[in-house]
Amino acid sequence: MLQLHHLLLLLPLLLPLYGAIFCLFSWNRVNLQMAIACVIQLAMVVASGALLYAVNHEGILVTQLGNWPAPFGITLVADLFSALMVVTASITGAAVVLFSLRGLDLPRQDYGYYPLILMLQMGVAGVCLTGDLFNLFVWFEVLLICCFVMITLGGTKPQLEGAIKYVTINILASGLLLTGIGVVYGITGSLNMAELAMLVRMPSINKSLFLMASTFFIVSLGIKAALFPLFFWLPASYHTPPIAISSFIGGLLTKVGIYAMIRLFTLIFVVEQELILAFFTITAGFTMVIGVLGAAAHYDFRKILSFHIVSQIGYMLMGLAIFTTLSIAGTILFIVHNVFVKTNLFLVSGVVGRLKGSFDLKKLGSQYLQRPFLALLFLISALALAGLPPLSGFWPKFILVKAGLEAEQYTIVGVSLCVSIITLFSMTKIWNEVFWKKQPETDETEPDADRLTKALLYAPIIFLALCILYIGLNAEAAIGLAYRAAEQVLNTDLYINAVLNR
Amino acid sequence: MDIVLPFITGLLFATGLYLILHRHFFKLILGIILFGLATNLFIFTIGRLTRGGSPIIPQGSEVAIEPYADPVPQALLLTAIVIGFGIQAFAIVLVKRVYQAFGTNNLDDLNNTDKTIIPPKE
Amino acid sequence: MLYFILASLIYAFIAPFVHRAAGKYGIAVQAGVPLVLFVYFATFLPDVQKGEVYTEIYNWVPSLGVQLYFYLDGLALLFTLLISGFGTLVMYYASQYLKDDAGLGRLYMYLTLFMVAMLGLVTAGNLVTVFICWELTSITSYLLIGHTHEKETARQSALQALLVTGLGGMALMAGFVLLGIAGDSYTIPELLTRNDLITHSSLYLPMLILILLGAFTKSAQFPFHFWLPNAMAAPTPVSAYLHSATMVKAGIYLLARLSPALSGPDVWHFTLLVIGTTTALLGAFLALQNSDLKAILAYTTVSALGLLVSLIGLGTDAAIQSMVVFLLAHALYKGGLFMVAGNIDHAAGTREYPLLNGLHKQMRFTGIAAMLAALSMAGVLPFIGFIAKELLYEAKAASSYIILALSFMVSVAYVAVATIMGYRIFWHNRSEPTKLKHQGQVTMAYPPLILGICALVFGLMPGHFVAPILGQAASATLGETIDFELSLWHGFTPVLWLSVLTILAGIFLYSVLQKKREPIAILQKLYANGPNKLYFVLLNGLQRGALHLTATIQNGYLRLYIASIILTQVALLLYTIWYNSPTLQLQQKINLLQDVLFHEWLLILLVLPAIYMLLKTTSRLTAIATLSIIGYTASLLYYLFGAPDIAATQLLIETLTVVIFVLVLHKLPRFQYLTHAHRRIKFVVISVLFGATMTYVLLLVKQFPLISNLKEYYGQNAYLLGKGKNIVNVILIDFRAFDTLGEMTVLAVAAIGIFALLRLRMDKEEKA
Amino acid sequence: MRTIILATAIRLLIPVFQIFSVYILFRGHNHPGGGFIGGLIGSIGFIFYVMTYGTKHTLKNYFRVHLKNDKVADLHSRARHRFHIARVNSRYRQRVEDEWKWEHRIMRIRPVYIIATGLFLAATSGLIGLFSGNPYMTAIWTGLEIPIVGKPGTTLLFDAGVYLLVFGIVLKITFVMAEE
Repeated sequence: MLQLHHLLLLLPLLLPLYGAIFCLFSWNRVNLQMAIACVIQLAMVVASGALLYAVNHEGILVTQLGNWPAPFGITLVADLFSALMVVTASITGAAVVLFSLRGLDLPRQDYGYYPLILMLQMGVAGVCLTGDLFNLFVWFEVLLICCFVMITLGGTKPQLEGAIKYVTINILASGLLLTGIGVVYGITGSLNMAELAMLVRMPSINKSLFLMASTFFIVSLGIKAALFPLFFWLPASYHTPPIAISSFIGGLLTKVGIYAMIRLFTLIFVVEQELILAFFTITAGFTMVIGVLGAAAHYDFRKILSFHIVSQIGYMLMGLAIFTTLSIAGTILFIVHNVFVKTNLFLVSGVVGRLKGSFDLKKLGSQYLQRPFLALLFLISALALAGLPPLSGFWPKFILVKAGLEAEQYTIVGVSLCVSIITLFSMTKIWNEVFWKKQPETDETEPDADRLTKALLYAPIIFLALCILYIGLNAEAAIGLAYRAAEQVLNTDLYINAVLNR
Repeated sequence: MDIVLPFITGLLFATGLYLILHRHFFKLILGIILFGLATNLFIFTIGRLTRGGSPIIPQGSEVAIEPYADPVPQALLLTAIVIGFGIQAFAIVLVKRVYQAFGTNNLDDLNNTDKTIIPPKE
Repeated sequence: MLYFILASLIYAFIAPFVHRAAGKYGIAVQAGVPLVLFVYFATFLPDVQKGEVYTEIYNWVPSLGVQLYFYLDGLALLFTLLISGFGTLVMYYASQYLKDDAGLGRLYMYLTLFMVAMLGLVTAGNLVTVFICWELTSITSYLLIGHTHEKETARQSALQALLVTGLGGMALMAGFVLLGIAGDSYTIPELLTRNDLITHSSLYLPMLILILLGAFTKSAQFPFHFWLPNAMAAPTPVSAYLHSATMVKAGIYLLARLSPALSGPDVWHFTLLVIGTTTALLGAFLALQNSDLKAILAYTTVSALGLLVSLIGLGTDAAIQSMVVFLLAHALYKGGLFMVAGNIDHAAGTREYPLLNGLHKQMRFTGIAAMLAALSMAGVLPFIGFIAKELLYEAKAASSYIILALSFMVSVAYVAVATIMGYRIFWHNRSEPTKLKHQGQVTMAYPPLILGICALVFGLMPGHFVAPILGQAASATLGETIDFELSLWHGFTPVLWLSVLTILAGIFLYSVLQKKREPIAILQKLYANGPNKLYFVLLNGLQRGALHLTATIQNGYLRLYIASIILTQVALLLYTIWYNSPTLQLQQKINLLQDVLFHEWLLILLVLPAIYMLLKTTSRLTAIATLSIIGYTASLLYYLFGAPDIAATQLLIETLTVVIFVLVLHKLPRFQYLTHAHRRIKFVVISVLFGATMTYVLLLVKQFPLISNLKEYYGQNAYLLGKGKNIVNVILIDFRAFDTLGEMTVLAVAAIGIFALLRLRMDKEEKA
Repeated sequence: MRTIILATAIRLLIPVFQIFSVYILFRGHNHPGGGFIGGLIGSIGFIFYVMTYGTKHTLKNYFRVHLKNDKVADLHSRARHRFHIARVNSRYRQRVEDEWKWEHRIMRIRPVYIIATGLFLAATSGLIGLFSGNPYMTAIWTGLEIPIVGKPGTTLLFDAGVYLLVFGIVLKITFVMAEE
């Protein structure tokens, strides 16, 4: 009979896939697609929750696809970290799909938005759950092509312009990733991550070649995660598509890159670690600073948020660079928190943009008086982003600072704290300009929105804000989970044994 | 051939990149395609070459008989080629659309969205 | 205690609704909340006065050692009573002051939130919870200063306060973590007993600097004092509550609280003393330079905070005793004076004191309140201010006469300010009394009046009301139990004469000020270029710098992006190769050239001219043709090296690509060289570097034997288990079918994407 | 370009390509070939057709199914009614008696549906293994041996999914691009 853990590992992949298939079958019937997408998203949340529950109680879950023993077939693995990522992704997905029902224009919904977002989720789940290096590449490509299409969906000029840069750079990244996988196979003759992890810890392995192979992954995953000298595509493209789209990819995708980096650089590329980690530390510092300065420089709601994505990636990398259980836990928590917060901020900007018809801070204003509730929701997310207590952003920041100081990495901690002040500054810039300032005179009248529209626009924002508050206030649950996830990530024997069934 | 193919691969990488660095759209596309081709060759070459012996189990045998080429890079390559095709096709169409929308074939004309403009000092 | 605090926290969020629902009588609820808290905390008085400490511990985040640890000793209780007591008065005052303000409901919310944060701060026994409350007060302060948010200055001041205190907050966080590492605990009571461990830790100095940075920014010590006067953009109730009585004292509280753990080394005492005294003098001086009542009060607050810091810095028994008394005295009179200033502003529409005259007839109660507070401030018998000053002088005299002289100067300035506040505005009838916009409201005079009366009563009977609790507070600060007695009258001591002298000198100073109103020009100029200017220069610099940096990095040129990515990759590769890599034995490989067969050479000879053509051609068709030649050659190569499946796929895909090219690109213009020659050379260098590196990597990897279990396993089992003889195909649809599923998804999405890209054109629709 | 010879040749070629592509699909398990190559070959005929005749014509000729529906439902038995309709539709080129009784419906086969079917087949072929208690995509074999096809099993279903998908995608892309 059907075995539950086989199913649990697959549901996050199969649900969106079938959802997308059914959406394709009901092409031209948008309402049906909406219904399918909503149902699937809900099911995803439940399924991924169940997966997290199961992993939390039974340890790492593994299914060998096709019933082929480990290094020969493809393995799906869920440890706490990957399950957490899947849960985060599905919750975000649910919120965004709910928002899209009214937050996205009809023509775009007509041209395959729902199958795309579902397949995107499948890609995310695939990257998080796979235990095979080449399979990782495949799911990254799924993600990528979905992003390409979603960014260009609608084909307006700014979109196309951003897309050209996005597409070119990311194709390059895929090429490098593939090359890197080739090199790894050329050295070891294996693709299974657990087996690679085992091989790399053997004395017979050629460490310097492995170090060389790792650079391909640093660069290609670094591009996907938007690290310092590689992030250019992100600010060029993320603000161009409609909010429903940029909120999802902006909130989630770079974190998937970071996830892959953490996974690979804790599991496989553990040769010459001091060198790699020193490089990460420097990169993390630059990424934070450059990103946040970009945010400080701009006066467009979405551009500020885009640059902040870069900046926050620096924090996540910092946790990896410190490389203690605590710091990895901080990074994991940071990822979860950041996905929610960033998505929510984008959604808020979407509501403002939709109701006021602009994203330029200089043209907006008076929202504090007109929409105090939205202001509160924004404030929760913005302050959480800046890491103010007791919201969700505080804990990971605190953990990272603590881990950094304990590991005596004073410089990077100092940089991160200064960056968080500038983050606060740029968030208050939005607050000052959009909410507090008096609205400059414009001749545009506000488009009216009916009650249902408003409810559907607000509901996901409220939901995510509650998530943020929950993580912040009931921090023990989140931190405990993140800490155990980090322990699992660093205790690679667990992973290897689970996959190779030793 | 083991010695020559790496050089050809390198040459293709270089040519692809060189074309990508140009401003012209069409060269960008050519570059992307060449770059993909180079990546594929890279994978193929790194899996050690075997002349002839394709990874097909001969008639009457139940297991493959040496010498046969390593089927793993081939399978990876097949997947990669197909994925690459999908993405390249999309890129080609994208370039066309960009050309239609902007009426230019110069990439440098496309920096309205992400160029940071410094406002004059007040 | 948790429930009381939580309930008020929750109440804070429904405060605006209560305000809206209850209308006029809502104030009973609004002020009732702090009152209940005040009463609740007052019930602890008997126990705490006996020297007992009330604790209440809940686990919050045990994995980080964070607890909701309520720790109520004398020091904490003193602050809680101040905060909740003041809170009650301020709520009431706000309801009168902002009667017609639309934002009153929200103001209640923020005030209550602030109060809860403040209570949490002073009762917290865990560093992390202290920090959390600390940041909450910063945020609420930001929101409160920006109450009149449509004014540019209010927004700027709010931001300034937030950034300055936020910077301190960040430093404090790092400092707390270091303290936690050095003291091996985040629990304050434990840390207090580990003075030795902490002060001898190698982390002591950085920790101290960071914690002091936090405390000094919050308590507006030089050179971070500038935000406080600017924060007067807030409505007066807020200024009275946050910026004189409570929030700014958070830094003082922190210093006092951690004093037993941190004091000892000279650097602690010296820094506090120097910074505190500097601030005290500077504040006093600046107060006299201003004519805006709220600004004057703000600067004297800065000055008073400086005195408090310097007293903690002295650290003697006497100094700490005088610190706690002065703290209380200051809170009482300064809060009252702020409300008085607010009343005047409300009624007269101005806060410039030279414009105000003889108001006592129109605002009698306010006048009386002002007088009471001013007398306390001036340190006149029998107010508590007098006791505070006596103790201050005693403590300072015991340490050094220079410090005493400086304190004397500060006190003289206070007397002058008190004269202005308590006498000049109300009772000085030089000319016609100022016309008021409306009569002074009696209701608004009650809160300052109550505070003034308190100052009097506490002064008259210090032993009854305040001495026990102040004694406990002082003991907590010192870390040891001390005898503490307060009395109004000490007899005719030198200190008394000094007090009298202070008052006389102050009145003299006042009369000088009345005649000569021009501020001292040079100092004024010097100050104009002080920290406040520096703040704005830094902020603007940050923005300009960020703009220029971003413009350089995010410059919009795709080729530069790509070049930087590729160069990063190449640099990393070269570094790792240089770092510790086996050398490439190319020599031995050259022989392999002989193995290359004739038809293989032919293929190579086909590729090279094709690449050359591709680079040189100006015709699109030629380019497509040459590209497909390269593709077909690759396909042939695949076939020759045992990969018929790939060969077929490559062949078909190449054809399909050509078809797409023809279908899509036939309308594109001619291909021109758009790139300049010198730039092309740069590109050539980068490209060749990259290509060469990749070749090197490839050769290097191929130098070592590849042992692949996979090949063997697939060869053995493809037919037996996978039931197919084409191993590649079996891998694709069975062993690694999941890859293929992903690949299919990619294709499907690409098809949708191409369809949408070509069909959906939102630009057009928008135009139409 | 649109010569009669070419046009006729292409018309003839389409079924040839189709049959050949299916052959490639089946033989893929033991010889070079398989779903992907098969799907590409199968669509090549249509590509040429589209390039010669244009999208509209192609769609009209090959991607419309004419269905006939009996407006007057036979009340005796639903099954019989269905069977009746199916029988009429299976040889729709014949004229049906009492034409007035029949409602003509044109069903368009969109390439999207082909794509979706392909994905569905591929995804579902794995489910069979899953529900028999094994991991997803565990191959299940029928145990038969059919010439050309070899041993049919779920993997063949998977490959057929690939075939359909590739076929649909090439069609989709060609149609859209040719319309430009």
